[in-house]
Amino acid sequence: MKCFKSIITALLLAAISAPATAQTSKPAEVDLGIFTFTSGPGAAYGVPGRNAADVVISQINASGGIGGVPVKPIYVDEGQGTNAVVAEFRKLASDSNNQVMIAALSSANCLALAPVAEQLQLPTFMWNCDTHQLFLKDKYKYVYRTNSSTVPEFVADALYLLAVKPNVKTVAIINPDYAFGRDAGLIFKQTLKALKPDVEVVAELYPKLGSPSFNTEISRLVAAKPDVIFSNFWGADLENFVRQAAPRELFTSSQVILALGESVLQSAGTLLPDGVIIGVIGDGWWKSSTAQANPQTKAFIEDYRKRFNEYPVFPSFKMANTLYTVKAVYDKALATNKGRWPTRDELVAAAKGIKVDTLTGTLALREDNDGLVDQIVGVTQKSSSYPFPIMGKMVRYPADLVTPPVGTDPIAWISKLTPTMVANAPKPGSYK
Amino acid sequence: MNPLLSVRDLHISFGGVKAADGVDLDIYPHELIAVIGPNGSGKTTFLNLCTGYIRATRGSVIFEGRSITNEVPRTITRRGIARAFQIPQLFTGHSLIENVMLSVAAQHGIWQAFRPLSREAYRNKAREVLDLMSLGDIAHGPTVNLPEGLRKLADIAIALALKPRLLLLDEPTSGVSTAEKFALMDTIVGVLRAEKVTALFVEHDMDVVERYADRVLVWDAGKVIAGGPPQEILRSSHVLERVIGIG
Amino acid sequence: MFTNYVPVIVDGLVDAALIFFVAVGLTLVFSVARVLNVAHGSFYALGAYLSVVIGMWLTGHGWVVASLAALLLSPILIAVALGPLIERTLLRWTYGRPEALQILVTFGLFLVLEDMQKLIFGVQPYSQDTAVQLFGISHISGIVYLNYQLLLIVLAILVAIGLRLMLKRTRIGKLIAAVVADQEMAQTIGIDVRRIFVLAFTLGVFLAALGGALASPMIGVAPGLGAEAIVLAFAVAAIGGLGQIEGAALAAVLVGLARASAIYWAPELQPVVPYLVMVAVLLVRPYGLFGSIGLRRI
Amino acid sequence: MAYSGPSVCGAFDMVVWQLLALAVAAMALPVAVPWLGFVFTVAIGKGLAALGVAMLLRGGLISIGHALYVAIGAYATAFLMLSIGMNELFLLLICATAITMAAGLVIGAFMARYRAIFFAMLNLAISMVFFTLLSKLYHLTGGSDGMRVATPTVLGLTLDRAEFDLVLQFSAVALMVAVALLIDRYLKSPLGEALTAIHANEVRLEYLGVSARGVILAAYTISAALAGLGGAITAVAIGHVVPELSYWTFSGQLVLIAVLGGITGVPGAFIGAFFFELVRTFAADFAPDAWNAIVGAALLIVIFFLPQGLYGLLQRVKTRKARL
Repeated sequence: MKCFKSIITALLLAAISAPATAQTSKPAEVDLGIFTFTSGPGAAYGVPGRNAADVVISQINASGGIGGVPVKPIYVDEGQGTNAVVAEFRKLASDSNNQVMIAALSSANCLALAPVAEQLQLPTFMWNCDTHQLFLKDKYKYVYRTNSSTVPEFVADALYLLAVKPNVKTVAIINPDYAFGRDAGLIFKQTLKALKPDVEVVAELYPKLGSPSFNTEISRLVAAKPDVIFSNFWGADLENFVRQAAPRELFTSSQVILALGESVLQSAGTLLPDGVIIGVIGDGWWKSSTAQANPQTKAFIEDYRKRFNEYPVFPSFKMANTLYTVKAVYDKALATNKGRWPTRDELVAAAKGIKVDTLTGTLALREDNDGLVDQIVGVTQKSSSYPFPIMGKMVRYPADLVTPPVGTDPIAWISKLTPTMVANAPKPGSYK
Repeated sequence: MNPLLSVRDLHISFGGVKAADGVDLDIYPHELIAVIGPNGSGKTTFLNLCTGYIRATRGSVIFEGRSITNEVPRTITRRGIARAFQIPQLFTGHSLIENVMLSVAAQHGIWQAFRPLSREAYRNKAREVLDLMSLGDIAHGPTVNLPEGLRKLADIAIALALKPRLLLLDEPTSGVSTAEKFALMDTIVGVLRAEKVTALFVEHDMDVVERYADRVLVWDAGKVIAGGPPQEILRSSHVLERVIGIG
Repeated sequence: MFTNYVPVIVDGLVDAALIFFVAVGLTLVFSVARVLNVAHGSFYALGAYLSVVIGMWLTGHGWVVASLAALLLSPILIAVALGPLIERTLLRWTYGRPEALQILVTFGLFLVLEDMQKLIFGVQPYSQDTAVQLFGISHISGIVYLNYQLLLIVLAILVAIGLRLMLKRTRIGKLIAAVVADQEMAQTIGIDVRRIFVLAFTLGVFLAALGGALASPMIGVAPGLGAEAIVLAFAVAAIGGLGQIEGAALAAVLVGLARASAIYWAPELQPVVPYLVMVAVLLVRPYGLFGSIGLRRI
Repeated sequence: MAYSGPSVCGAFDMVVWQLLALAVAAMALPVAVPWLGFVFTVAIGKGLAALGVAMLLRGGLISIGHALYVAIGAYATAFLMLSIGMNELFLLLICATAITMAAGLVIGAFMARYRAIFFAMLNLAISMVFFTLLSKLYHLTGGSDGMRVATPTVLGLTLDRAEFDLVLQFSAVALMVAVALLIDRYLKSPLGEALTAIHANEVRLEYLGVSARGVILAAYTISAALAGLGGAITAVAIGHVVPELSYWTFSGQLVLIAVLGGITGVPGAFIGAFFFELVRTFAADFAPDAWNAIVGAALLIVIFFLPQGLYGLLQRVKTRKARL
């Protein structure tokens, strides 16, 4: 058996004659594998993500790149399906200039890529992968999430709902049919159960991601006559849902929560009445006072607007903030190395526990590699200065209020929440 | 001597047309029977019924004392009845000898997944049959663009390779030039006699019938209206006018 | 337990109407050319895309009501542009060849058309719901429905009747029927079968595109529309019996109602319902509700 | 395209050489370009499934639902690891294949009643039912996020990933050769030739006393097993299984690969798979939005100009050489 193993190692050395990982001399360019949807229903977020990356990278390169080295993005379309995505990931991993990956919009893809990244010992930053299952069972050294998880995102929505509508009785849920939607359904229900035990869920629908029509589901929801309808639809699904539900008076017959609603304000927001609860699952709201106070952010928004003639949506910020985090990680590693170019291992070491000022607030990477981000929630509000509604009556929930502490089981943590939490949380309108 | 095949009161009709309207007949071992009758009188339908390609609404078919009424073609073939077709039914993807080898293999276990079809034993058996039918020299060629006469022979060769005890031939000489006809029939009948195969063949050409048949059965409107030795049947004015249309 | 059946039936019929347009086109083409066109769904998608684009252009220029015309104009454009072209080049080549080959050729066409859409229209979803707004809403048993949805039901019925009359009454319809019945016979009595094929295929393309166009005001038009539409159309066509127009209509209603009921009472089952119906039907009637197959002459 | 082809297509040993050539390529190239190793492993997985599809095509049966068995094989692997903690590579491959084979036998018993388009559509329907179940039974299958497949041990050894990938790559290559040779023998046996005969003339076959259904059921079960094995390899190679494995477009891809490669000889399926995976990999770099169009066009070109597929092209070159 011993010899069997040594044979394998021999073959291995033969096979991987030029080990990609041992790159320490300063490269000609910093290649960044960036995984995002440029096709399929996910493209509705993937493309704003890629656009943001283009803007940020040109900004970074304009100011001397990373450690004086220009950054070159290599985009991979997640729309090819998980198998192809994994193949592409392995392929990019063998490029010695590519020391860091920015991976996976869809939770299916990041759940698949995380172990691969670990096996290939390739620092990987999950830029828009919310599922709390990412770090639930497995511990990773090389995988970080530069983003909040489903738990804080939807606990925040429940908090906001109970703040504006304390006597809610019946709730209906319509979410996309995969981890993101299912988790959100569970988390939202559990949180309400903990914060207001007498709430009853009258309908739960999980239509397939990317369904072109929700008309029958809409009839079903209206027929159920719930006080509140919660949905974490996103991308094309969200836009379709809004366009199909608005004329059928769903948004006036029930209090609707669109957890990712900000991303349709510019495209379909005019269909929404005032007072629909919307979120950005994070702090990526371009008009927030924090964002507007930061000149770098204003520059980003301006470039973005010039190039794509729309304002950045929150997925754009998730990408932008991730890129600035990666830059910060490189800078930190370079500093500790006194300028010597860092190895992949030195990069993950640098990422551990780093706290970065992002375009829209701060991002901290905890010891469990998960990201800490504040949660902004608000309601739709007609605006005199824009042709589309904006967010009003906002709250910025601090990350540590809504995020389960390191090492706790999220669902268990939720069930321990008490109604007093609502009273102690910041109030709607407390954030501009 | 008891009959090899005996058919009683066989009925079927397609949309009102009675294709078999109480057919009764017996075939005795080593006979060579010709079936004649006007188009649409139910000759081919009778073969389809005997071989289970279609199901009779009434009646019975007994082969070697056991009923094969409304069995499927597969079962009936296994019982020892082979059939050749008016439109030759060949495996166009295979060479001629492979066609016959499949037929040979069909008897000794098609269910072999790892020994090749084209093994010596099968090859020889197939070879024999093809030589008998004097198809030896085109054995390895494709079956697709053979002339009709050879296709007919090939079709019959496949049937014979099953070593049947009763062979049903559907218009063996149709589509074959008058010149070839007798050569074709000589070959077929030669083999039938040599192999001691009882046979029934549907035929339009009265010369062929007169020359080869031991007995003639006359079909009309799904019934056997007359039967007997060729000489007397083909002389009966009644038959002549009903079948051949001479007043 | 939810016990108000009216909305279930309304939603079911709306669904059925949309399915019908695609399925009937598929089944019509099959009945004439004996080809199962995998790319049929792409015509549905193209119809949706084109009508949305034209509609947006018209509304952009202030011709709001005119944008309704886009719903009819775009299917005609697509049918005229693609129907004859594809029939004469790709499809004609597959006639009389093995089904496997026909399916493959049309599958290749499907792949090409899918990406053509991406290249032309991009990957972002389009929406253009002027029609919906124009027709307003009505309340049925306490639920708001778009009059446009109800209009779809009417349109589907009209198209079904129209097709029936066309095939039974008009000369061209009789010719098509003759080809469907027996191609060789039709040829021998001097019918220009090739022309009939072009006509039938173009009509099929038109119906698919019409389905897409009519659906477009109520849906988000995005990549992947065709792939979804075609499998559903397959199921419906198979349930009804390939080549059977009445069959397609009945099957569409069956599937529509089944899917609606699923959403009301067993949401988790909704996506699998059409295929369950199909398997169930084909178990009992191997060639579909109205389908049958003749013995081969030997 | 001649489904039966010249049914003594190339002498047995010629097929052996072709396969060995493929095997060498699949092992040598990755030495130069490491990431190709993974691409080839996945390609062999697809190749096995495509071989199953190609077999059926020889019988004139087109299945646009064979991804079903790839998915069964893949998910079987995932479940075997998760639920009963089976963790030995070769054991996993064997069991997953056996399970898929059983599924193929049961479903095949029903499928064998149908031909032509109805066969195609029923396969489609059943695969779509399975696809929906995989996506819907979220708490069992992880829904559309799929399931994790950990790195199994090899002959009791726990290898680190790089080592495992290499072992898997070599095992896959060995499996490819072994399985292909078995299938080659089968296709040339009475049972295999009867399958081709069904496509040419089923009625005649019945008139030889052979049960066409039986022949088809056998072929269907074998092809399911092949797809299952392919699925299992894909699952351990990628380390993750998703419902898309059973979506109809993937079934279409398998048929496409089979025809691209050519169905007149067993190496065809693998040639097709390697070709397809390489095209896909490069297309993903140079024309990410158009790779479907590229493979689609490639398919049409092959159908129109190389009716025997790439393998047929290979044969033709050979024979031409022979003539000179």
